[in-house]
Amino acid sequence: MAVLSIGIFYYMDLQLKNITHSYGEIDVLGNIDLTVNGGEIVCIVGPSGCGKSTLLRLIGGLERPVSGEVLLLGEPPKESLNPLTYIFQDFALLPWRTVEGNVSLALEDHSISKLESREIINDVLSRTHLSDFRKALPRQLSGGMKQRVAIARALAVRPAVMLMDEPLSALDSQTRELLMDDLIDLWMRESFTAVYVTHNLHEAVRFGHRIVVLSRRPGRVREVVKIDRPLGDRGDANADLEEVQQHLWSLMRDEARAADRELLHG
Amino acid sequence: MAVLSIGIFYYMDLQLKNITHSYGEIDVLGNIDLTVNGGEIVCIVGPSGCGKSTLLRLIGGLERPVSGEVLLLGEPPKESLNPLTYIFQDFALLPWRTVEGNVSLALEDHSISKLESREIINDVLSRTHLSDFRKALPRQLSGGMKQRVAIARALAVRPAVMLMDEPLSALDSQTRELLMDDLIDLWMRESFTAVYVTHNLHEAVRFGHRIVVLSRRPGRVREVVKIDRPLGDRGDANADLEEVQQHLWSLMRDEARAADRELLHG
Amino acid sequence: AAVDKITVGALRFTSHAATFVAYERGYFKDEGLEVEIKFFQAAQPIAVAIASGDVDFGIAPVSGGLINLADKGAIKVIGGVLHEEPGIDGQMILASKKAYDAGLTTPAALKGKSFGITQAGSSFHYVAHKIADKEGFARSDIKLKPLQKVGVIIGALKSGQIDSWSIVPHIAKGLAKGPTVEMIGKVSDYIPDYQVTTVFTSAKNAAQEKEMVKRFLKAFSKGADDFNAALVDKTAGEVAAEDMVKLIHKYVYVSRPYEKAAPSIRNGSMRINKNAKLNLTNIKDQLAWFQSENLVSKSITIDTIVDSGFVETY
Amino acid sequence: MVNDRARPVPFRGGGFKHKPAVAVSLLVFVVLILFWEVGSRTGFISNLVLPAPSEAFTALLQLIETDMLWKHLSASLQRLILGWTFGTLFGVCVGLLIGLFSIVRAGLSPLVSAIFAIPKIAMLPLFIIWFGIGEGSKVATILFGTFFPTVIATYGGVDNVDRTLIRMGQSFGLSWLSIVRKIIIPGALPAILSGFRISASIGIILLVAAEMIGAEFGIGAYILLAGSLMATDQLIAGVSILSLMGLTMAWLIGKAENYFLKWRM
Amino acid sequence: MVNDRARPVPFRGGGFKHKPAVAVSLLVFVVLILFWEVGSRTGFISNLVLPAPSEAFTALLQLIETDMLWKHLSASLQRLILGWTFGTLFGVCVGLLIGLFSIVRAGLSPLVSAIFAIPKIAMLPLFIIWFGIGEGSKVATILFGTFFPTVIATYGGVDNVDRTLIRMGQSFGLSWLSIVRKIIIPGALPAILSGFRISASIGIILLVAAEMIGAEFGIGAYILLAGSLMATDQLIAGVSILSLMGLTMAWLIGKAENYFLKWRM
Ligand SMILES: Nc1ncnc2c1ncn2[C@@H]1O[C@H](COP(=O)(O)OP(=O)(O)OP(=O)(O)O)[C@@H](O)[C@H]1O
Ligand SMILES: Nc1ncnc2c1ncn2[C@@H]1O[C@H](COP(=O)(O)OP(=O)(O)OP(=O)(O)O)[C@@H](O)[C@H]1O
Ligand SMILES: [Mg+2]
Ligand SMILES: [Mg+2]
Repeated sequence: MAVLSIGIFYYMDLQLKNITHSYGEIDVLGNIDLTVNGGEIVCIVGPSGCGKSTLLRLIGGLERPVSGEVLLLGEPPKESLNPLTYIFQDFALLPWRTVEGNVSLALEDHSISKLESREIINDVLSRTHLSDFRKALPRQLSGGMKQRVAIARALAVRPAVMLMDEPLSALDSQTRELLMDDLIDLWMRESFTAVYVTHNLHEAVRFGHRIVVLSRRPGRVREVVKIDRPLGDRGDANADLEEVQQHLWSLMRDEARAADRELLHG
Repeated sequence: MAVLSIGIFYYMDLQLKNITHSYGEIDVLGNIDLTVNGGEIVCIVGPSGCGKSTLLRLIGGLERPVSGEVLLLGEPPKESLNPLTYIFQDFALLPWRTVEGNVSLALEDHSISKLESREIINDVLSRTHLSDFRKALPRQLSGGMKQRVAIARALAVRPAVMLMDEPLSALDSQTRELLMDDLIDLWMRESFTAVYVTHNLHEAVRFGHRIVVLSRRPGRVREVVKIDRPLGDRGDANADLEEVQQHLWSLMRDEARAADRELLHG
Repeated sequence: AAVDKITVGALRFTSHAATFVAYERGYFKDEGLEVEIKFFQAAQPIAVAIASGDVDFGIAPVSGGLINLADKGAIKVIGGVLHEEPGIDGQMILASKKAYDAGLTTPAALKGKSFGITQAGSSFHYVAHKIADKEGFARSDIKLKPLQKVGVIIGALKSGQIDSWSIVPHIAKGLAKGPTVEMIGKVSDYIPDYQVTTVFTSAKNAAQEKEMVKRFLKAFSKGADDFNAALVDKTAGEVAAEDMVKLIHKYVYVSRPYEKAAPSIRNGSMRINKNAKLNLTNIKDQLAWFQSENLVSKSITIDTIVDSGFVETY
Repeated sequence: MVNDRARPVPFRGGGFKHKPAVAVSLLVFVVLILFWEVGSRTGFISNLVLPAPSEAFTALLQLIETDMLWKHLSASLQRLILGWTFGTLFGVCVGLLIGLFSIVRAGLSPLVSAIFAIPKIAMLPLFIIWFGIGEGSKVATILFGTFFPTVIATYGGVDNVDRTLIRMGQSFGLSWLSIVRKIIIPGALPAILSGFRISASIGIILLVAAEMIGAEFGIGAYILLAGSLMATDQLIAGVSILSLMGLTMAWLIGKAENYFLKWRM
Repeated sequence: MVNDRARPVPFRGGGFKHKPAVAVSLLVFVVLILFWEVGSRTGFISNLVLPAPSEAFTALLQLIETDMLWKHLSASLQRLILGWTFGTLFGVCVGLLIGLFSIVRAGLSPLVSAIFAIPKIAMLPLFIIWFGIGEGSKVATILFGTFFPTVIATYGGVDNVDRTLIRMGQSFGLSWLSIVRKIIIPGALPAILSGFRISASIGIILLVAAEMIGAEFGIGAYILLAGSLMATDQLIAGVSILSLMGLTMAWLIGKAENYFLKWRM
């Protein structure tokens, strides 16, 4: 499975088998089958409320699916502190801890030295341009800064699989671009596995090896689009990427039109 | 001032005079001078943490600037229930009220009949595709749905001036497109005044009569870009809009580069 | 004559029986008094309620609080109620089994021992010091343990946490029957003619409603006579005694069935002073003791406390 | 393919949620009482001060047979309900005022701390003078006792309401009263209800203090009398009635929590 | 141009924040005491039960002159500190357990409601058997009295902690203990501190009940004696010492709140 293996099993694969989920009467996800190979980034797009965040929670083991199972293959690399790491859509920062403290929260349960932990924190804060705000409390941060703290915290634990729920949504395009470059650099170095939920198709085509389009609620896999161009080579204007984006766009529009029709007639 | 007046003073103008703001030692905004004409949409873009949300809070009268003043010209239309209305970046929904209840909160202090209020709620919920979720509590909603509730609530009070803080950031591109069309339709009918904070340059050029680019913190007006093409005529690919977007993009990138350099050397 | 409405404060103890009898048998009515009985859980609040005008008459031991209220011109003692007298079982001195086995077999051995009292200034305190005085050791040689409530003292005595105590006979006998408490003496050996409780009223009543007070005392004494005859002297016969117990059971031990309550009522019957006679000599001694212990002001005289114009004193 | 090394993602969520387990509650009570009964019968628990539950139960039955239970209970419940209702009502009002106005907070909150610490029992003589020896002083004792904890719980709750929600209300031009009614009170409700749990128990405790003054009937009076007669079986019977009252109040408040705080999940 | 019709945007924010105003607090106390003194002197307030503050003050001075104040105060403070510390400590622990485990909640929370409602005073005889008439029973009285409200405040606080933060902690693989220590306890802290305010006052109140049993020294014993002697000046002097203790505790807890809850703004 692990495609990019450098001799040994290193990356972790994820296998979703026929996953169905519902909250009470509301069916949220229906029969999702999906494999995320080690070292691969799978983007998930779909209309608001279709179950993307729910799917991510199921993958991360934060909730149990009503039926089906999520399997994990391969061993996590030893230096990874938290193999399956989450970036939450609503940041989930502790209001009583500073920026620094929120990042260090993720490190404190691991046996790493004070010094090393300080180094990690310095590193991730500077990568997210938060070094000046290490002592600030969440209530003193702007929306984008909160999101960057959440990203910094996730980076700090050197995840083997990243589960990212719209991690760049609150950021201005420039910061987003920078952080996206940063994530791509990181991937080039460490080829982590990732499931990346986004509603930004540009992000999806920049970042995904495969893009999964979910239908509206209950979310089912409508189409999986594979992009062969390597991540490092997806600079500015690329005709093929443009084309994929247009294709995704039309898929989404159809979905939304169907929803609209349903609303009108149903 | 009121450009689009149909005989009488109808729209409200906003005038920001030399506004400076700081939190404790942190200077957030410096010498902002800005006029928002009645019926005009001004978009504000700028790097994360540069003070956009703060500026909006000052305009909405939720905070007082350290120096300078925000003036309001003209009378609000009578049918407007809350002339200056806010859409918050973090949604600010009451967790103990249903979707319906959160919208009705904005209406309850006004002397409108039960029936009328029900009609308004039905209308805004269907415009934001939330009709099925009227009885749901915030904790049962997805991120995008929460944002739509916040939009529905703002629409319900028929604002004369809308202060929107990244109102579409948590939405998938398709829903965003739909709601943007909806807002443009609304503007075509009612020509409200708006200050629209966004980090999506595409949104900015679709939606803004003028686009204010703020420098990084402390935020100052770096440039104001005027777009003459009427809102109704900004369909898909337009070379001039594309060009403006590129220009904005380069402005933002310069700003970010400067910030990066500063970080490296300072 | 117009009917006087008065309120009498009472505790649900056999020692308040005279009030109940006078009420039940219409003696108050005969005197033109329409009585309402208010029940309290302790004697102290009755005194306060008399001071505040909520209650007209009450029965209580002479305590520091009573003396101070009298000193403030609020209340007056007008007669005697319970009284120690030779030949009748009076208050007894008890020791815990533990202390008894360790040699506390007579009150003379109380030196250095602990003694339970409800509060400083209570009758128990007075008794303890009187024992010390008579046995010839310093008052401070008895270690007093203020425990507020009779129930608590009993618990402490039974479990051997205090060495000794003195209490009315029916409780004392009940305790001494058990394996954990021993009787070691009688209070009457140390305080002959001890005036245990008194009847009192507001200073205003004593000064301005003399007639009404006299009528109250008359009815009260009649009730006391019936009580003494039925249960103390037992001269009225078994039927009358039984009736009396039934009458009292309406007010005392109400939550227990009659069969269980009757022995307790009978055992608890102590003589109530005929005609509410008052042992002024002993009251004076008590006042002197309070003053010697700095519990009340030295300037208080017996006249401040007692209005001796209503009953026979000696 | 190393499918044999596939394992399900470890489940990390869940927990920190409550499932009711009435059986366990009952079991605990039954076991405790059984243990106590057996202890008493075997003499392991000295009968000196703590009688066997069966004896207390007999006393309770006696109370029922003599029809006294209802008299005592109704007298006490009346005092409790009056005192607690007004105590918590005023408490919530004053707590809100302290939570909302800096000037009231400065003036009243130290006063509340100062007066709260005054023992009701020490003040009984005063209560007699102020409220007489009738129902007034009894209700007042409970009222005062429940007022202060409610004040503190309420303003603690108000302080903890999310300020961004208040700003939202202001941005929609809600009146001050609306903000208080629709944002602050619901936001402080968890703390207020938690305060009610405390004040309900305190109110029940204070029945005893309240009924020290001129109470003919009432569970507190019954307990006091039993105490002064050293009738421990009756004492325990009375105390267990208070316990049952405490349980009932807690159960009612639990219901209220389920109803008012269902948004919390 | 209708510049004359320009008006500043109405300020709608602000409010619902607290500025300390020590002057007001002092003023309230001074005015109250003055009013009381004048009332007493003019006879408007009956001297029978409520003496003038100046008389109480004289009694207080006497207490200081005779060096008794320190004896009483140190005895009481020792009991209070011991009882309150352990009572709140155990209370927080049990409250956390109830808040964290469904099974413990089912078993203990009804028990807490049942036992909380039992008046300490009624249980004094039992306490004597269990803890003797020395310091043990006094400390135990305060310990029990402060334990229960702390339990309730604590589990109320735990119930109110934002569940998304807990899920976050779980997603980072934090150990159960870490989640409790770093997420649940800080999240419940506002409620716990508010509970401390209540339990501190209750602890002080219970000094009187505690010192009913064989206490030679102590503010409670002093008050009890004054009460039984109807020495109202001493009674008020004693009560005002308790008030001062209440104020001091409230002030200390206020400091703790400022320190621990500064993240709240
Ligand atoms: N209450 C506060 N106390 C202290 N500093 C604050 C406070 N609120 C905001 N700031 C600071 O003010 C600056 C601007 O914040 P603001 O929320 O206005 O940014 P923004 O432009 O909206 O950013 P974003 O696009 O990320 O939402 C930030 O640096 C932030 O740290
Ligand atoms: N705790 C819950 N109880 C009930 N329904 C829920 C709960 N959580 C989510 N839902 C429902 O599940 C559906 C999917 O939610 P989810 O958050 O996964 O959407 P999403 O795809 O992430 O949307 P968005 O892009 O808007 O974030 C929604 O319709 C929502 O109402
Ligand atoms: Mg989502
Ligand atoms: Mg912002």
